[in-house]
Amino acid sequence: MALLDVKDLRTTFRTDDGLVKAVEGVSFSVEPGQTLGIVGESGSGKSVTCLTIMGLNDRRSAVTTGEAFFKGDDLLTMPSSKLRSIRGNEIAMIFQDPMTSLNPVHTIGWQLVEAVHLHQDVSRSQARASALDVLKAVGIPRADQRIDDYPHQFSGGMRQRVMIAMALINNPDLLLADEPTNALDVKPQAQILKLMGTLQKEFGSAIVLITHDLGVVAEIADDVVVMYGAQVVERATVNELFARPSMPYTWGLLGSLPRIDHDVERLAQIPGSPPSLLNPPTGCRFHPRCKYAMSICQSVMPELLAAGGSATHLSRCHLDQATRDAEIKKLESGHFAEVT
Amino acid sequence: MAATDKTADPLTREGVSAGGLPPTEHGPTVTARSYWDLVWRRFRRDKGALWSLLFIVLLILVAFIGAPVAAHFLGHGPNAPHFGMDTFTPVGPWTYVPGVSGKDLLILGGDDPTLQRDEFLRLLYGAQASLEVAVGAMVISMSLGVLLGAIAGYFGGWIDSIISRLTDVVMAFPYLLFVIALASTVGSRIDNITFGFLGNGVLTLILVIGLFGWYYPARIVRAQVLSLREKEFIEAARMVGASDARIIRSHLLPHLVAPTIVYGTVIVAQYILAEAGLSFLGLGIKLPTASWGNLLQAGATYYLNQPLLMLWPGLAVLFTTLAFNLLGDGLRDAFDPRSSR
Amino acid sequence: MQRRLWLSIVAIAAGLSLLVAAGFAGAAKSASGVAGKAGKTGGTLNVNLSATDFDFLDPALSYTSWTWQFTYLTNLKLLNYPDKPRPEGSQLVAEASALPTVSADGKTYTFTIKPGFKFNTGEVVTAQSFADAIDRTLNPKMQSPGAQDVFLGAVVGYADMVGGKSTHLAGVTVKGAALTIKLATVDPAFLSKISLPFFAAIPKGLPINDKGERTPAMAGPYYIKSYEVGRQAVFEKNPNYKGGRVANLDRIVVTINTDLDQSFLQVKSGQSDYDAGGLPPAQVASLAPLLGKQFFVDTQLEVDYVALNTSAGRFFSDVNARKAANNAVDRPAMLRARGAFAGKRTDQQLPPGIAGFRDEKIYPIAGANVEKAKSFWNKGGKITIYTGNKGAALIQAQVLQFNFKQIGVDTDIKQFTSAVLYAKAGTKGEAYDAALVGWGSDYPDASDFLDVLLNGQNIHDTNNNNLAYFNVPEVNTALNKAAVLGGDARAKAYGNVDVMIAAKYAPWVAYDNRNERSFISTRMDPACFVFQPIYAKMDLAAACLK
Amino acid sequence: MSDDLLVVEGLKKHFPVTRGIVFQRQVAAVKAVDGVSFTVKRGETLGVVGESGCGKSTMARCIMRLIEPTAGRVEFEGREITGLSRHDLRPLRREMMMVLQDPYASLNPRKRVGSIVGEALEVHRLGTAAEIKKRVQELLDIVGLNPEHYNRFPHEFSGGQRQRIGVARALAVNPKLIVCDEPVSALDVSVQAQILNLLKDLQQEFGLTYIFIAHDLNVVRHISDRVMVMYLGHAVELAGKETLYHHPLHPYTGALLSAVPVPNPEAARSRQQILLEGDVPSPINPPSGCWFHTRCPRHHPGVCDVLEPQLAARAVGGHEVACHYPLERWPMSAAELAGSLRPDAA
Amino acid sequence: MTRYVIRRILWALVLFVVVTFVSYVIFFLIPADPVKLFAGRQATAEDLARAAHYYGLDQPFYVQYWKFLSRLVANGIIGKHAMGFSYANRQWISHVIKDRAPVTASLVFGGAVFWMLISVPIGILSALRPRSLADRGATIFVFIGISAHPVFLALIFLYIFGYKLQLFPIGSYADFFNPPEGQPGGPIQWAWHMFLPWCTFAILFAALYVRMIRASVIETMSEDYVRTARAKGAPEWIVMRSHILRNALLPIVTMLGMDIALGMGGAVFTESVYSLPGLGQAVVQSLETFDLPVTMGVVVFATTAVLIVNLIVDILYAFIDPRIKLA
Repeated sequence: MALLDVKDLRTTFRTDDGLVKAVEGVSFSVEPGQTLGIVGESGSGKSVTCLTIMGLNDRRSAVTTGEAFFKGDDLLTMPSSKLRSIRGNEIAMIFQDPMTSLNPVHTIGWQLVEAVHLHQDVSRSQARASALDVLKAVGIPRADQRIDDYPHQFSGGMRQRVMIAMALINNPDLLLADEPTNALDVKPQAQILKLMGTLQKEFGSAIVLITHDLGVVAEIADDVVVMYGAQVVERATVNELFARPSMPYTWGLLGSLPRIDHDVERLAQIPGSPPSLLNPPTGCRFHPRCKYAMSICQSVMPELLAAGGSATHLSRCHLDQATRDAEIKKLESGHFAEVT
Repeated sequence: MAATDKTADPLTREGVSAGGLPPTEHGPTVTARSYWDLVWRRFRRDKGALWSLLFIVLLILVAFIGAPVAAHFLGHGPNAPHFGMDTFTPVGPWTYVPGVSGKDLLILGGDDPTLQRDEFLRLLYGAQASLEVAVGAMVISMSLGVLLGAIAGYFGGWIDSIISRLTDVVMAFPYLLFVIALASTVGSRIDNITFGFLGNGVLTLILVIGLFGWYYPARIVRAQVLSLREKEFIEAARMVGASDARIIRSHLLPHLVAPTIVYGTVIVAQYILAEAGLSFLGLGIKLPTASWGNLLQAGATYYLNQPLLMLWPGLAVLFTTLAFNLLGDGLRDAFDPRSSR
Repeated sequence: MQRRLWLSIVAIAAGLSLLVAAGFAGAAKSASGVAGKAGKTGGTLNVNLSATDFDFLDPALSYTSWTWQFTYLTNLKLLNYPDKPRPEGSQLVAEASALPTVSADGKTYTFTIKPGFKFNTGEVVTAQSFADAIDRTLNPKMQSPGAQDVFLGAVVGYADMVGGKSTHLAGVTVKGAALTIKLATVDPAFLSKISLPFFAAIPKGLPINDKGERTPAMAGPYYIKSYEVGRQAVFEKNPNYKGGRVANLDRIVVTINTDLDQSFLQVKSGQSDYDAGGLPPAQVASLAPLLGKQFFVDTQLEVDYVALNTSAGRFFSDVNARKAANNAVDRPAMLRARGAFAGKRTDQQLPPGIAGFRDEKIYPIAGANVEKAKSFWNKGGKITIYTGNKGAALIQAQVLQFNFKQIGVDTDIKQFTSAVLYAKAGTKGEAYDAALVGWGSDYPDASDFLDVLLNGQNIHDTNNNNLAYFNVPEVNTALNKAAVLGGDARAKAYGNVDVMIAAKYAPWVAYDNRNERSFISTRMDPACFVFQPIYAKMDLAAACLK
Repeated sequence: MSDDLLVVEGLKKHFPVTRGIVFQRQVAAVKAVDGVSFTVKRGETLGVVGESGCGKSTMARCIMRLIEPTAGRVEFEGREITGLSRHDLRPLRREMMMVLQDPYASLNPRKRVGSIVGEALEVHRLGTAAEIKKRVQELLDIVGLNPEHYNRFPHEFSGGQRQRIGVARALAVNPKLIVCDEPVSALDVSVQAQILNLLKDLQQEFGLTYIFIAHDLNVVRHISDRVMVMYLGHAVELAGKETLYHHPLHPYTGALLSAVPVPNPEAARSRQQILLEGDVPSPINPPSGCWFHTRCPRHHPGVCDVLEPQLAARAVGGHEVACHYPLERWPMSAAELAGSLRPDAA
Repeated sequence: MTRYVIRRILWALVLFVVVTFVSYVIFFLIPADPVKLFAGRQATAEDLARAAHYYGLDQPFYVQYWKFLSRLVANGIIGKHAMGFSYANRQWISHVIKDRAPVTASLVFGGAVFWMLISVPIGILSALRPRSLADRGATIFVFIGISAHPVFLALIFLYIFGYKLQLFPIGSYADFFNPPEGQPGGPIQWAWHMFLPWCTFAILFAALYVRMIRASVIETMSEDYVRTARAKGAPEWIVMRSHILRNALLPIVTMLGMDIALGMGGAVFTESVYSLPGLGQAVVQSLETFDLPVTMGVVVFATTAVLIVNLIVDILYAFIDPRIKLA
């Protein structure tokens, strides 16, 4: 049984300008101990998906439907007290910006101990001891001294380590990481990713990693979900995705990345800008920017269907298989960039 | 106050959050909605602010046009006494009293047992003095504040140090002492300077309140300019070779318009209260000119036997201040949609 | 606040208005046993003192009318005004001393101190007690207003004393029970002056310093039990007092700095018995039905006037303009601004109670006479009026503005706080044409009105009391002549000058003599109500409960 | 005409740290840029990489004279510009332009696109209003925007479009040098490629010279001809991009390269990283000797913490590096990596 | 920290000297003469000159100011003779302050407690339910509160609750400690007498504070660390208590310090309408009678109090907000 099974998740926000459908029919599942990467540009709905699962959207403006089973219980319908006992305990979350995600007026020790006390009935000193352990585990130097420091006394990378420590302190089964490295420089980013990988092995947690960086996905994910315009447009194992990406948006994403490992004269570029969720395009969400767009694309929304003969590889595109294969071939030959 | 402190630049942030309007890369040419269009659209949504604006416009009309018209129809002026009433209480509302030519109607009664002037007319004319003081002082403190704040914020260094320290001193200063001193020295010399349209003592109050009220706008503008100065578009302007003067004129000042208008409105409200307070202490508008403050003072004398007399000017002050505050609030929201509400 | 300030302005502005009646040196009468009406004795009177505080309870320093109402209870003087209404109440009688003997040249006064007077501490009052009081008041270390030249300036050795060259006034000698005072020049008003509270008996060794004593031992019918500045003072009967003055109440508790309106309501409901701070002007009219029962109206020796600046070059340097003003001003309206029962209209400088006053009906006091005024002045013009910034002064300034407008004269009103008003108007050359002011004398003599306020020879550069800057040789001469006269001749001479000034020169628009309006609770016995005309207040020594 | 468009020598920028009650006095300095020298040739792109806070943006602003350098000289077309007065600098402002990082903050929200792009033309009085309008429309067309949109406000555009406006602004007066300060780091991946392509196209079309600042090594590699690596206000390595990316000499460059995420699962997972200890030291109080020695895996006590290394050519092709013990080979062997802990840390 | 405090104190001293000096100059600009208060109103020129000389009032203002400062320093600012004595009743200013400061302090601090009691719950409630009925009610309260003149409010309160309903005294003060014999006093009387003044004084500030607290809480609620706390599984009340309020009320603390200081100025009106014998009343009366030492005494006291309160707030703030470094 999957650890987390999300089915047809939909989240709509009421705003002054109208309804924003931030997540539309997203489904995926995460197996224990596995890492799922969710990739997409800003505004593609990846963060909202995560917050929806955690029940952290603003209740006044967000409407959610669908199901999100965690160990068989639907997180979306369970009473809030039960959800609270899962949050931070069985499911933990790491946020994008370590600068603002820690409470500036409490010491990190206080915040870690609070996390322990919320879910475990242990003494102060025990809680503090486990806080210290986990700080050491995430590689905070001189953890025994720094535990009484305030967040502003840490650098960005160190703060993100603290965030990870806080997420891991109750030994969660699932870790939702929302762009954990986005606000960091290259070096600390790599360190955090490595740390997450190491800790996953150590603690055995499953990870849902949200990112816009395909490099990060390639680095640590087992499965990948690509989101575009609030929808899942492609879902595959990491190897399948990078070896046989099967729809134009993914091609565009891969092609538009300048890469350290090979030279291209011109990058592939996806014309235009991501769609507005307030007033999304009809048919396929990607069609206004897609150079393969056909007339059907403008009117009919493609289904998320198996692609390339693999049951684990799904994509949302009207393109015929032949065209896809041709494109993938170009990609393999390293000339992918030039063609688009 | 806190809410007013952080008026950042609304549109840059708005652009981030809403992702702008739908992409218009190759759409047909449409007339762009300017900043002021957007402000006006948002402002229109705030009914309270709209009504307040209407109220203020009406008040100005009533004070400066309605008052003389009313005086004309009633046949007596706001300072015309009605002697010969054998009473030691101001007459009540809707009383006919002997006037120069026949009976005069006092719609809200008399203001004082001896003079029995028309409280209604004095209330209308009082609006003139109160608005003149409030608006005049606002103009002075805003201009000083914006100028000093902008200079301090833009140039920084020792100029900033001096202006900031000056601000500290003004803030720590016993304001009332200054008012009393000015009122009794310079005041008597300039009380009667009216430029042909101001009331007696209005100029003194404008100067006194205005010259001591600039520190707050100065602090706000300085903070604003400090943050603007760090904005990349200022750097971009410098990059293309724009001079300081050009940067201040075409990049800084337009951004200060919104906060200036908002604080200006709120400050008008505060200064209406200040006029009332100073006149209440006998330091404000000089007689016979009516102002809400001295009407309140006079009314307070009779609060046991003619309580209505303190109610009228009190309510006038309340409603006007309320209108300016609501307008300011509406404008703040219109300029900066992120602020509360 | 506004009412409180109004009150303090009246107090300070009208100066320290101890108003004085006809009583005057020559008129002192011998009357050994002085007693007021005998009422029920005993009990505690609760008095409020709204909107102000005593200045000092030390006799050497106190110089306000509301404090003198209370120090009248505690002071023992050589001669004193009895606890009686007019006319007896305004005539000096012997108190601690028998009536003095005066030398033929009128320069030496000998007082003989009666035995039996004691301070509340038990200390015996002697001639030295009075000599000490004079020395203490005049000592520069005391900085007392009682040291003003106008009071004891005529006594031998005054200059050395105030100049700090001696600590004892040379003209004062004590021999046994005899106290002799030698004057350098004749001063017919000397007995009034020596009867000022500044020269009341003080105990031996009372410290001399300019801060004064808070609760000095006193030899009058009452003494100061306690005084907490700004809060409360308690006066109790002096157990050692064996003199002839009445002292019905056991105790008088004064609550200080109360609110005028609240205090009024308290007296109405009997929570308090009397407000020595006055009445809210707006409320006085409602007391008319209680007149004679709880509410009493008595004339003060005071004059309110509009000083017309006669300085050369000013608008009112023209006597016709001044006469026009006197005809144009609506005196009833001026008076009405002070509330009901506020005073009596007048057109002359001297108040009716002063010896020598005679009512000549020179100008219309029943209202403005615009036609007559215009017959004096129809050239229009523009004047500047100085007035206070609180209370009645504001209304009156506008009445004046209206009245002057009726004869075609435009008016600028300038309002000042009281200290500034008197300082500015008192500076020679200040650019104003009229000032709304008032005056009550320190001692009951016409000279304390006419010489102080209208003798052109007293004009200085600053701090003038002659706010009309009235300086006419004819008047100055007449005043100087009257000043050295005594008795009826003096009264007559001053009376004549008064009428001459008003009729011929009209330097003021005098418009009223104020009333003291007293409101007492139902606990108090109205039969005991005595208006002491010199102190111009209810006599608390004579007051009694029902 | 010399081949070098821009020569920078010993550029320093120290920001004073002040303290004081009424008036401020300096107590320390943030050594944001501390002696950087390099040249930029006509038509080439010099990439500058480094972590945030390494001084790369400050350096760019010093070159542009947007802030006054503390020391050092900058020569543009053989003419020293560091000492020029504001007046003398004005004509030079037409030759050097900048594309700024944040497309949201760098456009004045109260101004229409036309006046933003045309501001340089206006400032330098290049043409009448009509001519400026025409030029602006032309520029908008060049950067791929609808010329009719000159009348719109920045908030009506998406991030990528705004950055195009920023590019158009920089192009307006036909500059020779464009300094791009992280022009794509705030953009989405798909849009980032658009801007990078645009910049490349423009360079070809107009023969532009770029200084391209970024923290993303992939992007820098894509666009640059030569690359300079900065650390704590110093240039630690400067080389042609192939050389630098294939044979880094400085351990810091090596560490950066080893950390770059690669969108290739196999490569990414097999890659071996050089981990650095601790955080970047404070520029107020930088380490003695080599600025990197506190974190360097090859730190030799007694040398690195004493001697300040100079940026000097170490290999063929003008490959400059400031290191006492440069890397011998790349990628490093597993053994080297295993022993990569500092000798003194063991 | 010490360094910071010293720096602040030094600056406070500079400010102090500047403010008192300017006050002195201004006072001397007023065309009135205090000598008459000593010499008496009938004083001759010689009488006046003697008094002026005795008190040094014939010296130029800068000499007098220098003496004022020296005396202040020599006696210590709280010494009995430090600020001289009143010209009007020759009370030592230290006594005047001692008598009157408790009244103003009762008003200001009591008022501050009052307005916090009103504004914190209302502010939080309306932040929790923006645009709800309660929030709109609070908004109306806020706007009326900041728009009503304290004098007007005070008069209305007095008329309704004091005069018509007779629930509260119409304006007098009762001592908290040691009332004079026979006078009302003690905590209950004190609170009863101060109730209306507190209400009046508090309403203006309460209105502002409701607004600030609401804005601050709303802003804090959208902070990332609040989301972090929720993600940790913290129940709402803990989120509210240790994460939202703890942070949202931080800026309020600095405001509170500044406003208490400001309030001393605003107390003038409240004190005048309710006849409270406080410092505001003293300064207004002293200006009426040209009683310079009282004016200066109050100025000195108020300036000192303001500077001290601000210093304390700044230091306190550094303790409760770890981000602030006092360097």
